[in-house]
Amino acid sequence: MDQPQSSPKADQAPAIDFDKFSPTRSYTAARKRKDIAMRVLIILAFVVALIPLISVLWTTLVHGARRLNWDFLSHNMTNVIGGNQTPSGGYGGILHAIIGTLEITLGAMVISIPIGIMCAVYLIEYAGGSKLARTIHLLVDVMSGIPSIVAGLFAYSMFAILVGPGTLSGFEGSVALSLLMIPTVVKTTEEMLKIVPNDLREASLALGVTKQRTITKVVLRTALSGIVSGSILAIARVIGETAPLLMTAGYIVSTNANLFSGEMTTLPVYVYQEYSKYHANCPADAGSGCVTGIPMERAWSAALVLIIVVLILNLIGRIVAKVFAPKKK
Amino acid sequence: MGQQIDVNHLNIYYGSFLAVEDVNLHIAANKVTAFIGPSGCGKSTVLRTLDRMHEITPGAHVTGEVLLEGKNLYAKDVDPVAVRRDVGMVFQRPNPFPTMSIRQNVLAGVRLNNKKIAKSDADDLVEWALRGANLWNEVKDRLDNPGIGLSGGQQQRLCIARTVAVHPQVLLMDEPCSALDPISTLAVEDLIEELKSDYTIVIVTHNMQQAARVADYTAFFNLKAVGQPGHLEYFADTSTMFNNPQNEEAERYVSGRFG
Amino acid sequence: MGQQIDVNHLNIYYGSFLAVEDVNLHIAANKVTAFIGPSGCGKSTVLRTLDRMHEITPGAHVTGEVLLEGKNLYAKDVDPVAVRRDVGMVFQRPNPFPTMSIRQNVLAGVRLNNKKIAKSDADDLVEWALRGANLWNEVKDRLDNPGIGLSGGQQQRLCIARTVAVHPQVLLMDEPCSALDPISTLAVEDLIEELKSDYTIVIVTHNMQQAARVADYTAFFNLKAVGQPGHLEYFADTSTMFNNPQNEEAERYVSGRFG
Amino acid sequence: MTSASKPSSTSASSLTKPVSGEKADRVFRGVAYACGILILVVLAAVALFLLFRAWPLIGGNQQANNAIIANFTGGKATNFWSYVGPLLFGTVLVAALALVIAFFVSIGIALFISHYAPKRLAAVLSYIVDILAAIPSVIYGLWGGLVLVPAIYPFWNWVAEHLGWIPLFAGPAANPPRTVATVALVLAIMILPIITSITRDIFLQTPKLLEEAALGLGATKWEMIRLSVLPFARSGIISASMLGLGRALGETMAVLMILSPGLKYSFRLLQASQNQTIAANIAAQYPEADSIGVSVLIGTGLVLFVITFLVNLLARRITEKASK
Amino acid sequence: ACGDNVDPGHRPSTNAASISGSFAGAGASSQQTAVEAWIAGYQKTNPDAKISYNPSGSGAGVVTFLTGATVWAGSDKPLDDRQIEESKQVCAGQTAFDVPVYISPLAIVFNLHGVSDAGKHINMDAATVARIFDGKITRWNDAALARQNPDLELPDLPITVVHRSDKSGTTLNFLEYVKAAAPKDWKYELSENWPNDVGQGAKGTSGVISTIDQANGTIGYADFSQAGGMGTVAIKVGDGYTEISAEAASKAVADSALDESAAGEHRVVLDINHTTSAEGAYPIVLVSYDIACPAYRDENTARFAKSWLGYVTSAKGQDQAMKATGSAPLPDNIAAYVRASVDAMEVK
Ligand SMILES: Nc1ncnc2c1ncn2[C@@H]1O[C@H](COP(=O)(O)OP(=O)(O)OP(=O)(O)O)[C@@H](O)[C@H]1O
Ligand SMILES: Nc1ncnc2c1ncn2[C@@H]1O[C@H](COP(=O)(O)OP(=O)(O)OP(=O)(O)O)[C@@H](O)[C@H]1O
Ligand SMILES: [Mg+2]
Ligand SMILES: [Mg+2]
Ligand SMILES: O=P([O-])([O-])[O-]
Repeated sequence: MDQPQSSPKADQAPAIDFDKFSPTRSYTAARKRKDIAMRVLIILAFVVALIPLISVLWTTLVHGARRLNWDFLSHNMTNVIGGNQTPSGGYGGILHAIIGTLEITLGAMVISIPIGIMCAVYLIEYAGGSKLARTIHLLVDVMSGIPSIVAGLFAYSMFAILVGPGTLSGFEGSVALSLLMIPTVVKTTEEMLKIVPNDLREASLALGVTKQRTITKVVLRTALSGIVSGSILAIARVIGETAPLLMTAGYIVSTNANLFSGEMTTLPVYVYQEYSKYHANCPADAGSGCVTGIPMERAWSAALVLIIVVLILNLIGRIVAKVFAPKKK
Repeated sequence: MGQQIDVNHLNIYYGSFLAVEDVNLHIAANKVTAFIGPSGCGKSTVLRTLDRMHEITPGAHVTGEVLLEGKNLYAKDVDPVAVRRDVGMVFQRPNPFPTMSIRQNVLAGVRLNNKKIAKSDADDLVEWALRGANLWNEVKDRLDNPGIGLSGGQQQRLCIARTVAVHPQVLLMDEPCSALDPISTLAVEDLIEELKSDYTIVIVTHNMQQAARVADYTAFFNLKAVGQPGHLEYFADTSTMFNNPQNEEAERYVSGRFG
Repeated sequence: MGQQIDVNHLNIYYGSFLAVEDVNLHIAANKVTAFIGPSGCGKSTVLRTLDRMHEITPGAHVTGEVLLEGKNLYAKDVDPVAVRRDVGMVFQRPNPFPTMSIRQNVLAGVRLNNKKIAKSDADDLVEWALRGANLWNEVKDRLDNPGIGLSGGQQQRLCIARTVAVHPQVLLMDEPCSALDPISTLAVEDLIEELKSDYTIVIVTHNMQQAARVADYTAFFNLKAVGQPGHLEYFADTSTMFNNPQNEEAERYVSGRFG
Repeated sequence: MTSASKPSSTSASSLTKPVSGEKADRVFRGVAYACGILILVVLAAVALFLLFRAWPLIGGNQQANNAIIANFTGGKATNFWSYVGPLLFGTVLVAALALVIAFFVSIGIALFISHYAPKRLAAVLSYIVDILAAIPSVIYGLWGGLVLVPAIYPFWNWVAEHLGWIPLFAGPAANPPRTVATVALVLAIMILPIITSITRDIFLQTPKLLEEAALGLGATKWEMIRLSVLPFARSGIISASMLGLGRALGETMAVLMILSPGLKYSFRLLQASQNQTIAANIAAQYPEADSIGVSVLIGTGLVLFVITFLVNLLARRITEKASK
Repeated sequence: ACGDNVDPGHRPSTNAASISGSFAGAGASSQQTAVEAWIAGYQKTNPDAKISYNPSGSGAGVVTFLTGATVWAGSDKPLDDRQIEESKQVCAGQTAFDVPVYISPLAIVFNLHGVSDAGKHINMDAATVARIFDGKITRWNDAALARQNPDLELPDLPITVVHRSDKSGTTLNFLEYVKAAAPKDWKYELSENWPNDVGQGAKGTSGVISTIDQANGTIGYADFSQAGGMGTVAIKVGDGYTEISAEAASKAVADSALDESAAGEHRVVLDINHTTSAEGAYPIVLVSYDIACPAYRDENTARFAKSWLGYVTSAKGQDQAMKATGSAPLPDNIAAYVRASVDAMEVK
C-alpha cells in the first residue's frame, strides 16, 4: 500500500502519493488517546452531574427524616412558640402548608388544564397551519420561559388593580401558577393530539358525528393518557414554586381552607419561611424539649415532603403515560 | 333502501389547485359503482366529495352539484354532519376506535351523537350490524374486547358494521381491501355483494379484478399529466368496461398497458 | 492494489439471534464479488462483518474468522477503526455529510488520519478521487457548494469518492444503486468496472441484471424460513451462476421463480 | 341476508333538518378559539399590568422619580436605569456563566446517554436527569446555601490562588463563598437537565446513515460524533442552550438564598457583594418596599420579562428554522 | 381549626367579653416569633379569635395596613409624615399611631475559632465596631482589638463583615447606634440599606447568621433571639463592657426619651439613648412598633385591636415575648405612655 498510486484514469488525474496522507503511527495513537479521553470526559460529565443530585437528595433525606413524623404532618404552626414543644409533643407541622399547596395547585389546575387543552385543540384541530396558529404556538413556547417571579408580579399587579391593593389570597397564587402551567399543558396536549391518527377523526366525522363530539369523545379520549401524564408533570413543576407565592398567597401559620380569601401557606413557602427563622429561642427556664435549631429541621422535613410529592407526581405521570396509552397494534 | 347520486359539473379544489375537473356522473341506487384509474387521478378525492369529507382538508372546496335523491348536498342550508349520517364511509386502512370495545365501536355512531338508546335496542343493533358485516359469529363471544385486538380483515368488517349501524343510504369505500390479505378481501367482497340490496355502494379500487368481481358500474378516472387535474374519462357498466370499452385510454388501462 | 478476503466459519449474531450461519467464502483480490439473495437472508449483515461495521449495532457480535490478506480482522489486537480505513464502505442511500462542502466531504476521511495536509496535496487528492468517481467534470466548478446539493446519483458517487480518497484496499457496497435512477445507476456501474483494477470490490444487489453486468463472482445467500438464520447457499463465478448454476435454489432464484 | 332484523331506523333523514349538537359544535369551536386568543391576551396582559404598575416610575416626573430611586436604594442608584443596569448585568453574567458550565456537562451527559451507555442504563439515566429537573428551586437554595457554600470554599480558594492572575478569578476568594461563582454553579445544576434532555433527543435522532458514513471512513467513536452527531444537532444544541439560559435568567430562590449581592459592573466571580440578579433582587427587596418601591421592582421585573421573552423567542426561531 | 396545636385537655372557657373573628396583621419579620407567642397567649383567653401575621417585612406590612387589608402592622420603623396622612383613609378619619411592642437587643455576632466556639466574648468599643464595619479594621489581631481583649489570643485572620443585603430595620437600628456612639468613625447617612461595600451581604437575619456560621473570621449583627449559641461582642458602656442580655437592653431603653418630633396623636416613638453610660446597659437595641388606628370603622375590629394591643403591651404579653425570643420587656416608664395610647383607642 505504500507505492505511489496510479489513478483509474492516469492520463487526466493527478498522481497521488498516498504516503502523504497515511497516518503516522504516533498520530494514530494520538487519535486513539483522544477517543479514550473523550470517552472518559463524557463519563466524567455524567458522574460529576450525579454528585450534586445525590448530595441534594441525601442531605434532604438525612436532615428531613429527623422530624418527619405523623405529628409533623397533622399539625399546623399555631401556638408554636420559639423552640418549645407543643401540647402534642411535637414542634408544629405542615398540615396548613399541605392543604394550601393542594388547594392552590388544584386552583391552578382548574384554570390551566381546560385552557391549555382547549388552546391545543384550537391549534391542532381548528387552526390548521394558519398564521395566527403559528403565532400562538410560538408565543406558547415563549411563555413557557416566563420567569416565575414575573408570573408572581403579574398576579400581584393584576389583583392589586382589579380587586384592590394589598390583596393576598390562595387564588391569586393559583393565577400566578397557571401562567407557568398553561404553556406546559398546551405543549404536551399538542404533542398528544398530533399523534392521534387522522384516520380516527375521519372515521368519526364519516359517521356523522359533529366535530365537537369527535374531538371530545374520540380525539381527546384517545390522547387522554398523554394529556393526563403531561398535566401531572406540569403540576410537578409548579408545585415547587416559591417566589411567585411569596408575593401572592402570603404566609399564615394556621390552616386556611378558603382559597379565595385570606393568606395561605404552601410547602415551598413554608420551607423558605422556616429557613428564614433559622434559630428559635429557648429561654433559660425551658426544659430539654426546647430545640434551638428546630426551624431548620422543619425546613428540611418540609423539603423532604416536597421532594417526595414531586417524585411521586413524576412517577405517576410516567406510569399513566405508559400503562394507559392506547394499545398499538 | 339506498339512494341515487347525481354529480353535475363538479370541480374539486385543494386550495387553488384544481384536483379534479368537471365530473358528471350518475350513481345508481342499490348498485355497486367502482372507481378505477391510475394513482393520483382523483378517485379518493371524488369519493370524499360525496359525503363532504373533502371539506375537512383545510382549504379544500368544490364547485358544482352533488345530488342525493335530487337534493344538493352542497346547498347552503345543508349541514355536512347530516350528509355524513346519510352517506357512510369506509376507509383504506381499518380504523376502529382504539379506546373502545367491539360493541362500543359498533355503537359509536349512535353513542357519539349523544342519542339515548335502550340497552336491548343497543344489543339488537350491535347484533344486526355485526351480522350485516359478516362478523357476528367471529366476535359474538368477545364483544367487550378492544376493537383493535381483531385481525386486519375483521377490523375492516368491524368498521363496515360501525358504518351500517348508523343506517346510511349510501356506503362509500376507499380501497377497503388494499390493506387486507386475500382471505379477508374475499370476506369483504362477499359482504359488499350482500350489502347492495340495502345500500348504494361506491368503491374505489386499484385492483381491476376486484372491480370486475363486485361492481355493476365502473367509472374510469384519468389524468393527463402529473400536476394536471384528473377527470372522469369513461363510465360504463362493468362488463362493458372490462370486455369492450368504448374508450381508448380505458382500454389501455384495463388491459394493463399503463397505470 | 486490492487485497483478498477469506471468510471462515463465520456465524453472525444480533444479540442472541443467529442471523447468518457458518459462512465460508473467498473473495478474490481485484475482482468484483456480488452478493445476491432474497430479502432478509443476511447479505447486508455479512457485508458489514467484512469491515466490522456489524459491531456498532448494540449486542451484535460474530464467531469465526475474516482474513484480510491472511490477517484475521477479528483478532484481539486489531482495532476496528484501522480495519475500516483499509476496508471502505458505500451505503444504500447516499450519505454525504450535510454540513460539508463537496471538497470537505471528499477530504473528510483523509483529514481524520492526518491533520496537516498541504493545500496543494489536498487539491490533488480531491481531483483524483472525484475523477476516480467519475464526478470531477460535473462538480469541479462548485467544489465549495454543499455536498447535499447534488442529485442522488452524484451524491452516491461523491460518497464513493470520499471512500476511495482514504485509499482502502477493499470497497464494500450495499445496494449502492437502489436509490438511484437508471442513468445514475449506469454511471455507478461503469465506475465499479473501472475501480476494480485498484480495489477488491464486494457489492450487494437486489438487481440480478446488475450482478450479471458488474460481478466476476456471485455469492447466493438464502434462508430456510423467516426467523431462521441465513446462509451462503451457493458461490460461483458470475457466468456459471446465471447461466448454469449447479444449485437448485440458486437456479430457481436467478430464473425469477422465487424471492 | 341477516337473521337479525334491522332495528327500526330512527327517522327518515332530511338533510336540512338541524343536526343535533350543531350548537354545541359552534360553542366548542368558539371556546377553543377564545382559549387560543387567550394566550395572546395573557402575554399582553403581563406586559400591560407590569407596565401599568411601573409607569409612575418610568413615566412621570423624572426628577421626582430619581429621588424615589435614590431613597429606595439608599443612594446606590440615582435613576431607574442606573438601578436596572447593574442588575441586568448581574442577571446576564450569572446566567451566562451557568450556561457555560452546564453546556459542556449537559452535552457530555446527553452523549453518554445517547451514544455510550448501554440501553438499560441510558433509560435509568434519562430518568435521573428528569428527577434533577423536578427538584424545586427552594431546595436547591437550601442545599446551595447550607451545604455547597461551605463545602466549595477550598476549591474556590485554590482557584483564586492558582488562577488568580485571570481577572475573573481574582482573589482573595470570599469566605464563605456566597459569590457569583457558587451561584452560577447551582444554576448550572438546575438548567443542566433542560439542556440535557433536549440535546439527548436530538442526538438520538442523528441518522444512522450519517454515523455509519463516518465510521466507514475509519473514524473513531469521538470522531464520528464530531463528524456526524454534533453538526446534525447543532441548531438543537443552540436552542436548548437558549432555553437553559432563559431559565437561568429568571431563577429566583437559589440566587436569593445563596448570593451576597452587590450592584457593581464587576467580573470578580470569587468575591462577594459584586452582582445581583433582577429576580433575586425583586424577591429580596419586595418585603421592605413601600408602594412606590414596589413600582420600582415591578419596573425591573418588566425588564426581566422583556429579556427572557427575547431569549426564548430567539431560541424558538432557531428551532423553527432548523426544523424546516 | 384543623391541625391547631392546642392542648386537648385544657379547652379554655370562653368568657362573655372574648373576641371572635378573623384578624390579620403583617409587617416586620423581626417580631415574627414574638407575635406567634402573643397569638398563642392571646388565644388562651380568646379562643375564637383567629389571628394571622405575615412576616412580609416592615415596608410591605405598612403598605398593607394602609390599604385597610390588615388590622395592624408591625414595623421596625415609625411611620413617616406621609404615611400618617395616608392613614386617615383607614382609621375612620383619625391618624394611625405607633407604639413600641418589641424591644430586642441586637447582637454583634462573630465566628472566630478559638474564641467564639470556646464561649468567649470579645470586647469592643463603639469606634472599633464602626471601624470594623467600615472596613478600616481588617484583621482580627488588629491593635485596637488586642488592646481591649488582653485575655484573648487573637489570630492573624482577615475579618469578614456580614451585613444585611435587604432593606432592614435591623440595619437601621444597628447603624443608629454606630452613628450615635461613634460619629467620628461613621460618616454615612442613616438608612435601612447597608451603606458601604465592605464584606458580604446576606438576605434576612437568617442569611446573616448562616453566613457567619459558615466561615471562620466572620462578624455581623443580628437580632439576639437568632444569635443562638454564637459568639457575641460585649460593648463598652461607661467604663466597662456589657454583655448582651434582655435586662441590659431594657436598661438602655429606660434611659431613653420619647421622640417629641413625631407628629400625630398617641404616638410613642422612642429616641434610644445609644450613648448611655448607665451601668450594665446594652445600647444596641432594635425597637419594633405596632401600628394601629385609634378608631376603626368596624366595631369588632376596634374591640379586637384594643384588646390585642393591650395584651401585647401588658406585662404578661411582654413576658411571653421574652420567653419566646429573649426580647427585653418594655421598661415601666415607656409602658406607661404606651398604656395611655392604647387606653385612648375608641370602641364604638
Ligand atoms: N390533502 C391534499 N392536499 C392537496 N392536494 C391533495 C390532497 N390530497 C390529494 N391531493 C392531490 O389531489 C390529486 C388526487 O389525489 P387522490 O388522492 O384523490 O388520488 P387517487 O386517485 O385516490 O390516488 P391513489 O390511487 O394513489 O389513492 C393528486 O394530485 C393529489 O396530489
Ligand atoms: N439491527 C438488527 N438487529 C436485529 N436483527 C437484525 C438487525 N439487522 C438485521 N437483522 C436481521 O438479520 C437478518 C438479516 O438481515 P439483513 O439486513 O442482513 O438482510 P438482507 O439480506 O440485507 O436483506 P435486504 O435485502 O432486505 O437488505 C434478518 O433476519 C434481519 O431481521
Ligand atoms: Mg386514493
Ligand atoms: Mg440489506
Ligand atoms: O426585621 P427586618 O426589617 O430586619 O427584616
